[in-house]
Amino acid sequence: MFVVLLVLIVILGSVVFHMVSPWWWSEIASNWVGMDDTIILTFWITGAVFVAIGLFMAYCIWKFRYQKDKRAEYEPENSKLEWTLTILTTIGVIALLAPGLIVWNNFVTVPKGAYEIEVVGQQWGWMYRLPGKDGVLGTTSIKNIDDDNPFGLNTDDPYSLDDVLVDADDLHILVDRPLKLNLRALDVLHDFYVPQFRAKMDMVPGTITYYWFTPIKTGEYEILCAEYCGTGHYAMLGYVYVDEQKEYDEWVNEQMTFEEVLASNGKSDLIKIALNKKNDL
Amino acid sequence: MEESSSSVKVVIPPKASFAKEWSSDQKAFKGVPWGKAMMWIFLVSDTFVFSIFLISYMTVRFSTKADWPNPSEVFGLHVGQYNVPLLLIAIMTFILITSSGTMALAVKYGYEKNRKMCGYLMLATAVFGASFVGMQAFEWTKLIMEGVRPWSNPFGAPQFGAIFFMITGFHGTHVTIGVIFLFIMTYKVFRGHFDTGKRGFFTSQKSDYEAIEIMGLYWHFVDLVWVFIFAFFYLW
Amino acid sequence: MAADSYEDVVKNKETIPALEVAPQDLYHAKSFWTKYIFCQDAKVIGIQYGLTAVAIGLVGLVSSWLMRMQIAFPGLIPMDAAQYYQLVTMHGMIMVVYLLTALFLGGFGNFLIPLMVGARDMVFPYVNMVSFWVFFLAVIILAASYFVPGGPTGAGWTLYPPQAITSGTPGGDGLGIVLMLVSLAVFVIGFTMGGLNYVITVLQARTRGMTLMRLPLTVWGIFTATVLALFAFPALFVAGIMMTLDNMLGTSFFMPAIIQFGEKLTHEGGSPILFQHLFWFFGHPEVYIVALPAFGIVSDLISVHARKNIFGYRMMVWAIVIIGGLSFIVWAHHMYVAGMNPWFGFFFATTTLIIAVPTAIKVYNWVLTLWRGNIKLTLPMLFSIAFIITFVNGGLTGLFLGNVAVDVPLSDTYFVVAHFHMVMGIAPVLVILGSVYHWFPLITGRFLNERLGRIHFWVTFIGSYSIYFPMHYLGFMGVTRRYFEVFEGEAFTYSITGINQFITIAALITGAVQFLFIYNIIVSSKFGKKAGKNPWKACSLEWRTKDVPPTHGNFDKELPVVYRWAYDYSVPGADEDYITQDTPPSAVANARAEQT
Amino acid sequence: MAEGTQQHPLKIYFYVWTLLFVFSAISYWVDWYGFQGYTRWTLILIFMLLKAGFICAIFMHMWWERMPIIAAILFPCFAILVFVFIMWHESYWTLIVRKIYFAIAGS
Ligand code: HEA
Ligand code: HEA
Ligand code: CUA
Ligand SMILES: [Cu+2]
Repeated sequence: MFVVLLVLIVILGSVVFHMVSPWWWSEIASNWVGMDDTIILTFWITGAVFVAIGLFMAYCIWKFRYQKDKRAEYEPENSKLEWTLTILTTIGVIALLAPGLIVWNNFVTVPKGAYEIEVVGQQWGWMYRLPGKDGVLGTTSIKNIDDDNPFGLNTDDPYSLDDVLVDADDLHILVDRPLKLNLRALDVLHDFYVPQFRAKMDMVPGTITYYWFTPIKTGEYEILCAEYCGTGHYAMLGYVYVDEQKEYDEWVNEQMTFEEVLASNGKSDLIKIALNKKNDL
Repeated sequence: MEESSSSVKVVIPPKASFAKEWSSDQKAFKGVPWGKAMMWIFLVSDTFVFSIFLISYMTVRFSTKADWPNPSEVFGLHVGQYNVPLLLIAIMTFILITSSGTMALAVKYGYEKNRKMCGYLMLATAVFGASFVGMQAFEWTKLIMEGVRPWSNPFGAPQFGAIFFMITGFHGTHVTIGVIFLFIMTYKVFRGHFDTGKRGFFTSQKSDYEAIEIMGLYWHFVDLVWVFIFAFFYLW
Repeated sequence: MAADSYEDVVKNKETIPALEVAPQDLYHAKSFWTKYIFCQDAKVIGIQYGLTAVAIGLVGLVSSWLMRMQIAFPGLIPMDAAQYYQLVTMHGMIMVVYLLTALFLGGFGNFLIPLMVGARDMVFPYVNMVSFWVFFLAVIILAASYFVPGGPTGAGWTLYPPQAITSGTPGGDGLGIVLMLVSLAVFVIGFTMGGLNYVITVLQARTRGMTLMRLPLTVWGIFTATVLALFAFPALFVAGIMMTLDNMLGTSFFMPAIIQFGEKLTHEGGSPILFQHLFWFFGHPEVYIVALPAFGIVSDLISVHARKNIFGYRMMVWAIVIIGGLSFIVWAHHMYVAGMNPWFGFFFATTTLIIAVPTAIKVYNWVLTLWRGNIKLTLPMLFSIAFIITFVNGGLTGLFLGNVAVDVPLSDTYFVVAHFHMVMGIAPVLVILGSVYHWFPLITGRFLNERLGRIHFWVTFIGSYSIYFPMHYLGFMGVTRRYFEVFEGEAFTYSITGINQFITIAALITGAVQFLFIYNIIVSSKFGKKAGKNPWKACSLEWRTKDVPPTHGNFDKELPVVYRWAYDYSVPGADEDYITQDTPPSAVANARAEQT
Repeated sequence: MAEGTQQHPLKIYFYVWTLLFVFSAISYWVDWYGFQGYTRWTLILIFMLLKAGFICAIFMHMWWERMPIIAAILFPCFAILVFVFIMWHESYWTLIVRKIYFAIAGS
């Protein structure tokens, strides 16, 4: 009865592997504990089903193995049994789904106090934009992009001048403050993903996507691009630093605003236009 | 390979037995010949093709910020000093409906094995169809002369041209294929193939007036698609 | 007309129902060409489909070896990122579309449907033959893309624009992507011709007494999958056309204004997400297209080799149909993190988890069929058991992904890769392997070698389970898929090198043993043990042909008349432990009458 | 002769034919007259569906077909309706986002 043994080994081996495996998620560094909890819940429910079915099957194979002078039972259906199982499964599904939907609801509704940062993806690196003093990100267009204006900001948008531009792969963010990431792509799909934050969302050219989270631990985290974006996809990496306010401010102060960028390129005429617009408001 | 004893009978269950027909043997669609059932299922599949074209059209049109050109102006014609909106499209619509009518009659006379009437009506359908294709060619030429291209157009959103050429092109292809088969069928009707049951050149199956009905389904479907294109693309 | 004879059919009286279907006039081959090449016999066409699919499938298999080598032992096989992505893409596409879809529907569908429903052939043999050759052309076009400048496309099997048609992707600015799209379009056209045939044959050309509720589940599975395919492939077809236009003519269906490597492309205003919707409107039904035939076939294998009727036949049928129907309204669960309207998450998570219920019923019924059976551990049975385990495992991980909030951390990681290989890469493949062992005696009249078969089974099952089970845990760590090389930076808690090497070695062994299987097939078809008629003592009609292997026209002068379902095993009171479908009630007077 | 043939009086074809002409004329007139907004869309849709319905029912003989085949033909179309509904919302979502974040036309 080698097969029974095999089935048992596979089932129990899976459970053992699960328990001893050193390959497991890194400690969470954001508020999305709900996702981890839902995964654990799902593990319990599905694990129980998996083991139950496996053991039942092993039992059947052993108990009802072929005997020449025996006959199988003739039982085309048993609606009571079938309906019971159906209902149990439905309950299981509801138990999984309900918490999942609640977490998702949190995930898509950004809390009021969140501050915004824009992440820009392009083959194969990252850029970031902070809203600056007015707290609002200026509008953009691909058509504006050139060497002087790598983010494609609209110069006639009064909110754009004070935007802080970070043309580097690394980002600093504040600990314990809800953060909404506006995700933008210049060429193809990308996905801003930090395993420790759990959250991810594709960045789609031609539209803006978003997600939010609250980092709960300071430290340095690796960014991975999680949506296939061409040959350099695997190398589209970067770092997020979760900082206390002080270090964060220092970092922000080192960065250039759009106005400064324009000025350093000798585009003071554009600044003037933008300022006029601002005064009109 | 002939079935020895039994002759073919149509077992038609009482009309009101939807479930019974599904659960009966041999045929789920009682009294529906193979070819016709096949054409119907193909048409449903083709419906998906055209629906998805139209859904894509809806999506790009609704999600682009650029202005969508006003089709009744773009497709308007000058008649004398008047600007008549959508004139050619209207004529094309009427022609296609007319051809659908002649086709329906052809099917009817096919049932009745009226070879002459069936043949003439088929021929009329084919000619109407061909003239539809001709007008479409004219329409394309006119737009191209006005500078409409799949990638751009002078009136607004660049997808306008792309969608126009793609959808009408795909519909036009269907019409063209239909016209070719209409002519073939017309020939076969007049030659009396359907009366003698001559074997088809390719399929080696016996010819039968059933083929006219199947042809009809296809042709009406082409008209049906046009109804939707007319409403969604030209009038919307 | 004879309304009472209809009642007879329903009431299962012994009178032979009237013939509704005209006898089919088959084309008789006159030369070598029409007999073996342009053959109109569904069985030959099925084998042609099968061989072509396996041939191109081997390319997919070897691709997976090369990929795995790169992942575990980078540099051992010289390869750059572009080549890696080309391998991934071709591997995925070949395996899903050209191997599994073609093998299940074109191969098994053609061979089994007419035999199992008691027809002489498909309803339109000529169209059927053309279908194969169009498929063949699609395969040739696909293969041609390996030889064009720039090589085949490396866009990922999902072919997401803008990336798929821009220069940052291998094959994206050359002919690679175009040939891929053309090949898919041709495939769809060819498939439609075949698929219409399968559908109409099942619906309109069954033999007398064969009601839909007496069809073997194999036919139900293939039939439903074909219907899904007829309605799902149009989305792929249209998306393919529009992407070709975007690429060749510069239209902007899927292409917004973008700037790539500092160069502004001329597109404007298109919607990349539209493509994803179209692709998955095809793609999700597609995964069930390869799953449903497996469900059906495995039900038959289990029933035959457990010598017991399939438990809950009617529920099984309804489950197949419901899964098929629902599969059209769950597609966006592949797009939870794709940037679509976030509120869709609620809708699609709910529908996705609902679809687990009918699937669960099927699983229960398989194991309940084993319960109080008389289980023969033949090779097909072994593969079926392995199927149940892998499918349950993969299905349950599907529940993780379907639950939208849980999908957020797991999407685009190796967890997804592990999920779909478990549920698609091995579960249905195991069924294919099992069913080859099962039907080989019908195709060739000989058994496959049992010893080699056992080795093949053990290695395949244990091997593939050890490839994919550990892979889930990489996903939990957040290891992203489609990475040419994973730099072990801050992101991961533990080294992944060891586990990747283990997986690769398992994959090499598992892949290699498939060649043993192919060897077995070749040798046994000539020298295998003679099987005789109906060696498994099965009830369904494919074993009731005049000759084994069945010849052109399938059955004897008269088509068989069916009196019962296909699962009358171990009927109390009967002499044998099986009663074939065409046994009239009077011949087994003592047996308990059929229930369904 | 084929199974399941049907015979219908000539009259009905001419009747439907005329109706189709009338409906087409009215839809055309909707454009000509320059209705806008909801009135326009409702009218267009109503006449489109009427036309489609008559073509299917009479010209394609669906009216006289048996229920199983009608069901088999119409049922799959529900999937299309769901798709339309979803894509309708999706495209508005895209438009709103574009309007908020991209001031210049295009993108
Ligand atoms: C044969 C193919 C197949 C099958 C059958 C399935 C079945 C399922 N799949 Fe899978 N899937 C794929 C092939 C398949 N999938 C592929 C190819 C991809 C990736 C494509 C790509 O991106 O490249 C994918 C990706 C994929 C995703 C997207 C992941 C992502 O990209 O982020 C999701 C998300 O919802 C998902 C869910 C499911 C679910 C819920 C099922 C369900 O149908 C499973 C149902 C089965 C069970 C549930 C097990 C049996 C039930 C029981 C034993 C009862 C107990 C149950 C309860 C207590 C509820 N799949
Ligand atoms: C049915 C589908 C199928 C099958 C069988 C396989 C088989 C295998 N796959 Fe595949 N895989 C995909 C479908 C499949 N895959 C898809 C859709 C993708 C996504 C592509 C993308 O991202 O774009 C993918 C991606 C993918 C990746 C991810 C690459 C990445 O993201 O970077 C990896 C990595 O390990 C992998 C490995 C393997 C291995 C080792 C095998 C095998 O070698 C396993 C061992 C072999 C077997 C279990 C037996 C195989 C049997 C046959 C092929 C049939 C023979 C039949 C007869 C002779 C009758 N695959
Ligand atoms: Cu950027 Cu992947
Ligand atoms: Cu899916």
